[in-house]
Order: sequence, then structure tokens, then C-alpha cells
Amino acid sequence: MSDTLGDLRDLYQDLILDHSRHPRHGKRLAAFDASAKGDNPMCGDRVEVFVRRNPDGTIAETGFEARGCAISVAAADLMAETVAGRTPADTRALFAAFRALVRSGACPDCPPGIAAPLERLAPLAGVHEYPSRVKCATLPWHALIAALDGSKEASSE
Amino acid sequence: MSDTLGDLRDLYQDLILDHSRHPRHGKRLAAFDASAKGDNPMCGDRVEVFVRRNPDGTIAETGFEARGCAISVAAADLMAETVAGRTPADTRALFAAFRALVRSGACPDCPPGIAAPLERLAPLAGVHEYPSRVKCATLPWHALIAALDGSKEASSE
Amino acid sequence: MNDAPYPLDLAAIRADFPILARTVRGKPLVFLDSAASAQKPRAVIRAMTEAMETQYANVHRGLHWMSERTTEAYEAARDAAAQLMNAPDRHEIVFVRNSTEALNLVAHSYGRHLLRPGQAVVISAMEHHSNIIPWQLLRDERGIELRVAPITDAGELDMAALEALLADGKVGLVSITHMSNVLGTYTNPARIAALAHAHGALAMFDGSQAIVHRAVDVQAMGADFYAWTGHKLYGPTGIGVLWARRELLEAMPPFLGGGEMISSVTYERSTWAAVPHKFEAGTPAILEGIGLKAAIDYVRAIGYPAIAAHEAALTEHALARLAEIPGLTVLGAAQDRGGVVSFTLDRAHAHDIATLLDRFGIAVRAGHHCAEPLMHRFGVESTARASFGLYTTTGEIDALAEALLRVREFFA
Amino acid sequence: MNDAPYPLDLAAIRADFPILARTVRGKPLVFLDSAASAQKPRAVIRAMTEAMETQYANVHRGLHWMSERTTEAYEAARDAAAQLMNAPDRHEIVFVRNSTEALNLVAHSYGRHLLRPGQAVVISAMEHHSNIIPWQLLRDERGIELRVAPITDAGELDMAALEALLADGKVGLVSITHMSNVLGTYTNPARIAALAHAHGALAMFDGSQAIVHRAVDVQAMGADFYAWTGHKLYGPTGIGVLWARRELLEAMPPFLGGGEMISSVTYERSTWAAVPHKFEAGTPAILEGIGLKAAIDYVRAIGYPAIAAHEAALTEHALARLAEIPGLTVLGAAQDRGGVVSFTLDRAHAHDIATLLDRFGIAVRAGHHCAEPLMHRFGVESTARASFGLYTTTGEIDALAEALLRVREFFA
Ligand SMILES: Cc1ncc(COP(=O)(O)O)c(C=O)c1O
Ligand SMILES: Cc1ncc(COP(=O)(O)O)c(C=O)c1O
Repeated sequence: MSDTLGDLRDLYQDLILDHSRHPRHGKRLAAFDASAKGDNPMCGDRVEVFVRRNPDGTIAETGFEARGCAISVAAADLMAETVAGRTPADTRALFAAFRALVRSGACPDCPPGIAAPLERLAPLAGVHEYPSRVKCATLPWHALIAALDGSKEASSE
Repeated sequence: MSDTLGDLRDLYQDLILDHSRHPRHGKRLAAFDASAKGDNPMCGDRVEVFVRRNPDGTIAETGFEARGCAISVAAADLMAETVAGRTPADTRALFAAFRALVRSGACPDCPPGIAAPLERLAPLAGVHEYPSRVKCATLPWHALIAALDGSKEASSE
Repeated sequence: MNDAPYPLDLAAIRADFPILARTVRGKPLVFLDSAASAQKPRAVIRAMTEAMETQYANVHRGLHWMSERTTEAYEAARDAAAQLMNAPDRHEIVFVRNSTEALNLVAHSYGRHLLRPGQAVVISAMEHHSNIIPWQLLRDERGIELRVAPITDAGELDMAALEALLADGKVGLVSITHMSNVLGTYTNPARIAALAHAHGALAMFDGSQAIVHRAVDVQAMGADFYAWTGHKLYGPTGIGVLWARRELLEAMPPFLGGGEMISSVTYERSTWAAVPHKFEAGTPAILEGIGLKAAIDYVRAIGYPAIAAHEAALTEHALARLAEIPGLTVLGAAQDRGGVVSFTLDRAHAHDIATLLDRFGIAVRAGHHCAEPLMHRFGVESTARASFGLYTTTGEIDALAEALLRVREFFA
Repeated sequence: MNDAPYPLDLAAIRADFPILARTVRGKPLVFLDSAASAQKPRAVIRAMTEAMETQYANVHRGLHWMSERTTEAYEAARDAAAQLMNAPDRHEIVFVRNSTEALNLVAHSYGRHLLRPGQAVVISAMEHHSNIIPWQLLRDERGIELRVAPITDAGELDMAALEALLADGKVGLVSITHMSNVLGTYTNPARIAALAHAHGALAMFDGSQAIVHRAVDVQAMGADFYAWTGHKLYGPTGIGVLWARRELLEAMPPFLGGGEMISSVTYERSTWAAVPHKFEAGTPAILEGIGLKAAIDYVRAIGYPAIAAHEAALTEHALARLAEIPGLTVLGAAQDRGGVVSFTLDRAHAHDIATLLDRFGIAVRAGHHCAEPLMHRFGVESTARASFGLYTTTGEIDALAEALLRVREFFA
């Protein structure tokens, strides 16, 4: 069974496990400029994302309250980590790249400027083997984009 | 193709063709004691059966107005021929035997007393190969039984 | 017919349909009942068999390999159906059991909730019962008027009369067949939709017959709803398609309630999943979706240009051969007509014709073809009907014509 | 377990299901998701394939050989279904798409037309969404009250509370599951029906799960309606069964309108075919009926006594093995429970459990199992669920238990 455990590690890399168990950003921010909820009714995952902005409009800090699986919590935490300091437009571009990554396992056409943060998100690429779990990984991003857009609820599909 | 024509004759025996083209009883009776309609909505066959009774309750005469296929018209005409002089109970028994005949091609368990009229109806036995046409052959009988029962419409199924 | 190479390789196509090798009553099967339901190519049979043998589980929400793969295969049918109709959005494809359910879904969800009493629905005089009864039930339950656009003696939709029916602006929905299953008449959905829209009505088309023979482009025709059924398009029974514009689907309340169609459930209040799932309650016809995908792929590989040309050739040939038979009358004479030909023959009853043809191994349908009011329109109770599929040959039509001569003799 | 010979020949049964020979992720498939949908035996696959290859046409009204034979094969499914449930009359079997449609049919046709505002419907706290939403829609549209009979912490129906809900005589229909798809609890339909009848209500049972494992006798249980779904009984998707007492079916108006369900049609007024056809609009799921017949024959050949004994043995084994896993909590503890076991495991989320088990080739389901209110009742968001079919082995349950220990370690 040792190679099965190897398989498990493949998908649930230590990094993911660590972020899901001890999320650094897993809290409601004391002060925030925007927030939005995301809901994956198919599996009961639920996340609320809080965003504080810098005066220049870039993201100062992101926090979240999540109830969900290891993948969604880790995805939320890694997201919070990688979007800090980015403009909303950058964040959107990063989400597009991330979505490609978790849907197909790679993002060959991704702009080089995005390589570094995408690298950071790469541990989640294994999710592409489980199409129904892709939503777990993208749910916090949908909520974040909704918050940036000023709506209260993410409309994921 | 000659043996196909033979096959055709099998089912549409001369007798049937003859009765369907020149029904002896295909008319509304001038005077009648009971009548009922039968309807086969599946194929548009429609028949109305008229019965005149003898003082002893036996059937004096049966007539019918039919719009339908060769099988249903011939069946109605042969029915009218064979039920004349019979009591309602006899008629019912004959119908049961006839139904077995057109459903299965034979009526092995039929009471011997019924052998002679059943023989007369035997040309219709070939219908059993076409389950959806069995109703064509039984429709006039359903109407006749309904008339004997005093209802106006046969409830066939 | 001209000298161009024949548009499709009939021998190869026939070899794709195992059932065509069968004999019936000792004679080769001549299956001229495709408009009722078409035969299935090996690709469809194989797709369903392989799913059951190698890759099957319930779809959606399953997180294991079998369920993920089955979901992909099933959802691929949605993509295929969207492409087939040139639907702008795969989420506009709602899987239902058959055309009948598609029409009922619209009558229930759109008709009972978004039409108002006093509004009207227009159908035509050549509809299948499945495009009549749902509107009658709606009328009787909700006071929505039902109007019937007449057809001409040639069996064509009377466009002037249709326009007159729309004139008072009360019509909310026009629901008309794209091809008559009795007369073979093609209607002109683009013109009908334009007319409907000009008078504030939506346009729905019953494509059960049309999509079998002709490319359907719901965007080009400007349709609002389009319905069809898998089993006539060489696919399995148990699956059909309702296409509707997304904003309509979003405005419509759900029809059936249950698993798969919800977003969240409490006893007080439930919310619905996004379209199309809102309309797909319960375990869907998974294997049938997989089979339908194979059928769509099969049809697209042959291509509608070839299919339509073949249909036109067969129809022309059939009309010519049947015209040679004394006492035979073909119903309708539309300019634009396809591979469905209904006829009466002297005094012979349609049922007797069908039964006698069956003795020759020839399968035709007889009856009212689920279009009683249309029968009345033409003053008949029933007709015999020969209908063609992409595997039909002119030789089979010749066999029909010869057999009909014998039938006629027989009843002479 | 005792020393009696094992009730069924598992090796032979497993050999009947081609998919069980598959590997997933390099490991033998361990399919513990049969409650979502069961795998198909070769007999079912063959029946459907043979129909498509040798004997297919649309049913009813066809007068030719292919149609006559296909009609016989399809209608034989009705006889088989009637026998399976000990229905007194084959005409009481209505074919639908699945359990969900059966429940909706009753909610629409019976609920909207024969229940009156002010009356109530009672369901239980352990229903599948398919037995919740149709009644919610009915409530919101027609002012029929919806009452929920509570369950105990053990996951059993609280019969005293049910009786209290019936006491005011306002309840027209009690609709309750025969077996919970989450807890595995069997209810007691005979007692429920007696109680309902004593208070003037009808009794409907959702037999989606129960009929897979236990002999159902609708007459002995005194049911008025009984619903189930083909794909869980080793049959194809796209077909399900509603059984109802004939007088009810006769009193109920049609649900969907269209072909096949009419007696006669004019624009003014249409009349309906006799039951069950009144409720079967459009081309039915013909191939699926033929497949379902094969599934029923397969199940009957093995026999419910053996199937039920096997289920009991598997359930006992599973509960024992899962009890050994620290941190694992099984939902419910009903006295009478069957082959469905839902559980939570420490901090591990159900979805992660399912995904990790999948890496071992083990298929379980995770989520709310279309029973959100029941999840809330037990204070959980989701569970993992292992469920058994007649091909399930104790060895597979052992594999699950061992893998769960690794999963636990992994998340420790
Ligand atoms: C108890 C119960 N009821 C109803 C259903 C619905 O069955 P279907 O999805 O086939 O309609 C299911 C299964 O999903 C079930 O387990
Ligand atoms: C024009 C037309 N509409 C609707 C239908 C109904 O299709 P289905 O029986 O598959 O629902 C048919 C075929 O029967 C048809 O030919």
C-alpha cells in the first residue's frame, strides 16, 4: 500500500494538508472594505472572504471563514497569500490562470508575469483529476472576485 | 411472391374478405331492443351494434354500423351470424371462447358445446399473430355485450 | 436526381445498423417506420454497452473515478446537443425523456407561471398530439386561450392566417412543428419566429422530425424554445432535448422537484441549482445521454448536407412511385416536404394495408399518427405512412410500391 | 453469521457484472456506491443490446412485426414489475423516468387536483429531496400544508409523533421512505399505512432503496402508492415505476399530455386512454423497459430471501469493522437497518475521505446525499457513505476499513 500512500501525497501534498490544518488567513478581518460569500451546494462547502484594500486599490489583506474540505481551505489560504499586494485586475488574471491549472493540470498559455504566484498555487494542480472537486479549489476565488466586484454572493456554477 | 400472397390469404381468408366487403348484417335494425357503441381509439375503428330480442330473451337479430378495417367488419358480421338464437349467457361464453381464439390462435379448453359456432369464427384465428389487431376482432363483441348489459358504450381496454 | 456522386455511402451506412440484416416473415426487413422511431447504429449500441461494462456510476456529486468519468461522458452529450443545434450555450440544453416531456415542461413551467390568463398560445392544424394536449391542459386549467393556425389543402402553414391570429397582441407563445410527422411538410421557423416576435410572442418549435434530416440552427431561426427526441435521431429511447434561451430558463420556475435540481434545502424554503440542472430532477437518463452523444456524433460524421440530399432523393422517388398506383392518394403536397409520406388506398383500410405489407416484411405505420385533428382536417380517419431514415434505399421504396399493387389487387 | 451455507453464490454473481473486473487507479474496483446507482449485470446489457440489434420499433399502435414484438417485450416489463411488487393488477404499473418523477407525478396529479387547500401532507425527517421538494412546490403553489414527522436519535421514525401529526384529520397523504438512503433505516410501511388510513389519509412509500434488498408486497403493506427507480435495482437509467391502486389512478387527471395517453383528440376536448397509459405520454423508455425486465428477472432468480440475508450479513460486518476505527461515527442506529452506512471521521471532511478512498480504488459517496434536512438533524454538513449491492463482499468492506485507517493516519 505504500505506493497508494504515495498517490495520496500526490494530491494532498504536505503543503495543502498544512494550509488546511493551520490556515494563516482563516479569520474574519477586524476591518475590511469588502466581503462576499461563496457556496458550493453540491458538497456543502461554504466560504466567506474579507478584503482590506490599500489606498492605491491593491489588496492589502485577505481573510476568510470557511467550512469545507481540505482542498477548499488550503485553496483559500494559498489564495490569500498570493493575492496580497495585487491589483484587482492582476487578481482576476491570476484566477484565470489558476482555474486553467486546476481544470487541466497546467497552464501552458499563462502570461510569464504570473509564473511566480502560480508556482505557489501549483500544489493544487492535482485536483484536475477530480472535476467535481475543481469547485472546491475555485470557490474561495469566486468569493474573492465577487467581493472585489462589490457583490455579496459569488455566483459559481 | 406467390407464397407471400399465400401468406396474405392465410390471414385474410376469402371468407373474411367477403364478409368485410359484403356484410350481411351491416345495417341499423329498423326496430331493436338494445344498442351500444364500441370505439377503438388506437386505430379509429368504431362500431355500433343493434340487438333485437325474442320474447324468451334470446337474440333474434343483430345488426351493426361499422367504420373500420376488414377484420373488424368481418368480425362484426360473423358475430351477428353466430349469435342469432343464443341466450345472453351463451353469447358471453361464445365471446370468451372467441377471445381465446383470436388471442392465442386456438381455444383448447373451450366447452364442446361451443365447437360449431367457434368453427364458423375460426377464419379470424390468424389475428393472434397481430396482438394490436386483436381489438379489431373483439370490438364488435364488446359492443354487443355492452348492449346486452344495457350500457351504451363498450369499455374495451 | 442528377449525375453528381450519391451523397452518402448507403451500403456502409446500412452495415452500421445490425437490425437491417434481419428478416421478417422470411423476407428481408424493409423498415419504413423511422418517423415513429429510428433504428440504432452500432456506435450507439456500443457506447451504451461499454458504459455499462466498463464505466458506470451515478453522475454529479460523485467524487470517485467511476462517477467522475461517467459525469464527463454524460455531460459531453450536452455539448454535443448544443453543437448540433448551434445553441450559444451548453447550459441551455435541458435533458428530458422525449419531445413530449419537453413540450409539457414548457407548458407547465413557462405556461402556468409566465403566461397570464387572457393570453393565448397558437399552435397549427398539423401538430402532433404532444404539441396539442399540453396546451389544452393549460387552457382548461389556467384560462389560457388556445388558437389553431390553419393549414392549406396542400398541407402548408397558412402564414397570413397565422399573422391574423397574432394581430390582437394577446398571444404569448407560438408553438409549431418544424416538420409534420404526417404530411412531411417543413415549416419555416425563421419566418414564424419573426412573425411571433413582431407581435410580442415567443416561438417554440417541435423539431422531433426535422432535426433527423436537416441542420437546425436555433440562433439563425431566432427560436426561443426548440424540442426534439433522441430515439428518432438514431439514439436510445428515454432521452430528449429541450433547448431554450438562457434568460427564459432562468426566469422559469422548476418543473419537477427532487435530487440534483436544488441548491439548498430546508423545510421552509429551498433554492434551485443553476440552469439546466434546475430542470433535471432526479437521476437523469445517464446511459441514454451517453447513447445520444454517440448518435449525434454519428449523424454529424455523415453530415446534414448528405442526409438532407438523401432525404430529398428518397422523397422524390417515393412520390413518383406512389403516383403510379391507381387509387392511391398522398396526403398533402407541400412545396418543401421531407421523408414522410402518408396515403390512403381506395377502399383498403390503413390497418389492413399495414398488416398486409407486414407479410412482405415491410414495416409501415397505420392510424392517426397522433394527429387526430389533422386527420379530420383531411377528412380521413387514418392513413398508412411510409417514412425514411438515412439507411433507407430507393430499392426499399420500390418494394413498397410493388407490394402496394398486390395489396390493391387483393382488396379489389 | 451462522453455519448455514451462504445464501448466494457471490463468485457467480460477481462474474455476471462485467464492470467488477475493472481496475481503477491500478487497483481492483471496490464499488461501494450502489445506493446511488447499481452496476448492471450482463443479462441487462444483453437484453438492451439484443433489442437494438434484432428487434426494435416504436411500441403500441404499430401493426408490423417489429412493433408488435417490441410492444410485447416492453409490456412484459409491466408484468414483471407488477409481480415484483405483488401488485394486484398490471395496469397499476405506471412507467416513469425514476422515483423522482413518480413522486412528482403524484404531487401534481393527486396533490394538485385531489387534495384541497387546508389539507396536509406528512413526510418524515429522513426523506430524500425527491420526497421533499415536490411537496414544497405543492405547498407553495396550492396551500397544502407540509408536516414533517420527526425521527429519533437512533434514526427511527417516531411513530407516536407521526400519530400526533395525523390526529386533526387534516392529513390527506403520508409520503415516507421505506428505507433511508443515508441511515439505512427501514421503516414499517404496514404500520404507517394502517395509521394513515385510520386517520383518513393515504399512504405513499418511496421504495427507491428498499426494493433493492427486500421483497415488497404492496398489498400486504396496504400501500396506496409505491415508487421506485430502475437504475438502483441493477436496471438501466431512464426508467422507474409508480404503482398506485387502480381506483386512484382512475380518479387522477393526467400529468403530461401528448401521444399515447389519449383516447380521442379534438381541439375542443380530448379524452384519455385507460390507465396506465393515461400517465405515459409520448414514446416511453422502451429499451429501458426491456432492460428493467431483465433486471427484475435477475433479481427474482436470485431471490429476495438470499438477497436480504446477504445484505444483513454485509451490514453486520460493516458496522463491526467500522466500529474498530477510532474517531469514526456512524449516523443512526436503527434496529432494522440495511446496506447503507453513513459516517464521519474525526476532522476529515467527507469529500477528502471520498477522494482519498478513490486512490485505493474504493468508490464511496460523500456529501449530503440529497438529504440536507436530515444532515441538519444530525448536526453535520456531509457524510461519507458506503452502500452495498448483491455483488458486494465482506472482503471489500475489509478493504474499506483498512483504507479508512490510512486516511485517518493521513489527516492525523
Ligand atoms: C430514498 C430515495 N428516494 C429517492 C431517490 C431518487 O431516485 P432517482 O434519482 O432515481 O429519482 C433516491 C436515490 O437517489 C433515494 O435513495
Ligand atoms: C412531430 C412530432 N412531435 C412530437 C412527437 C413526440 O415524440 P416523443 O414520442 O418522442 O415524445 C413526435 C413523434 O412521436 C412527432 O413526430
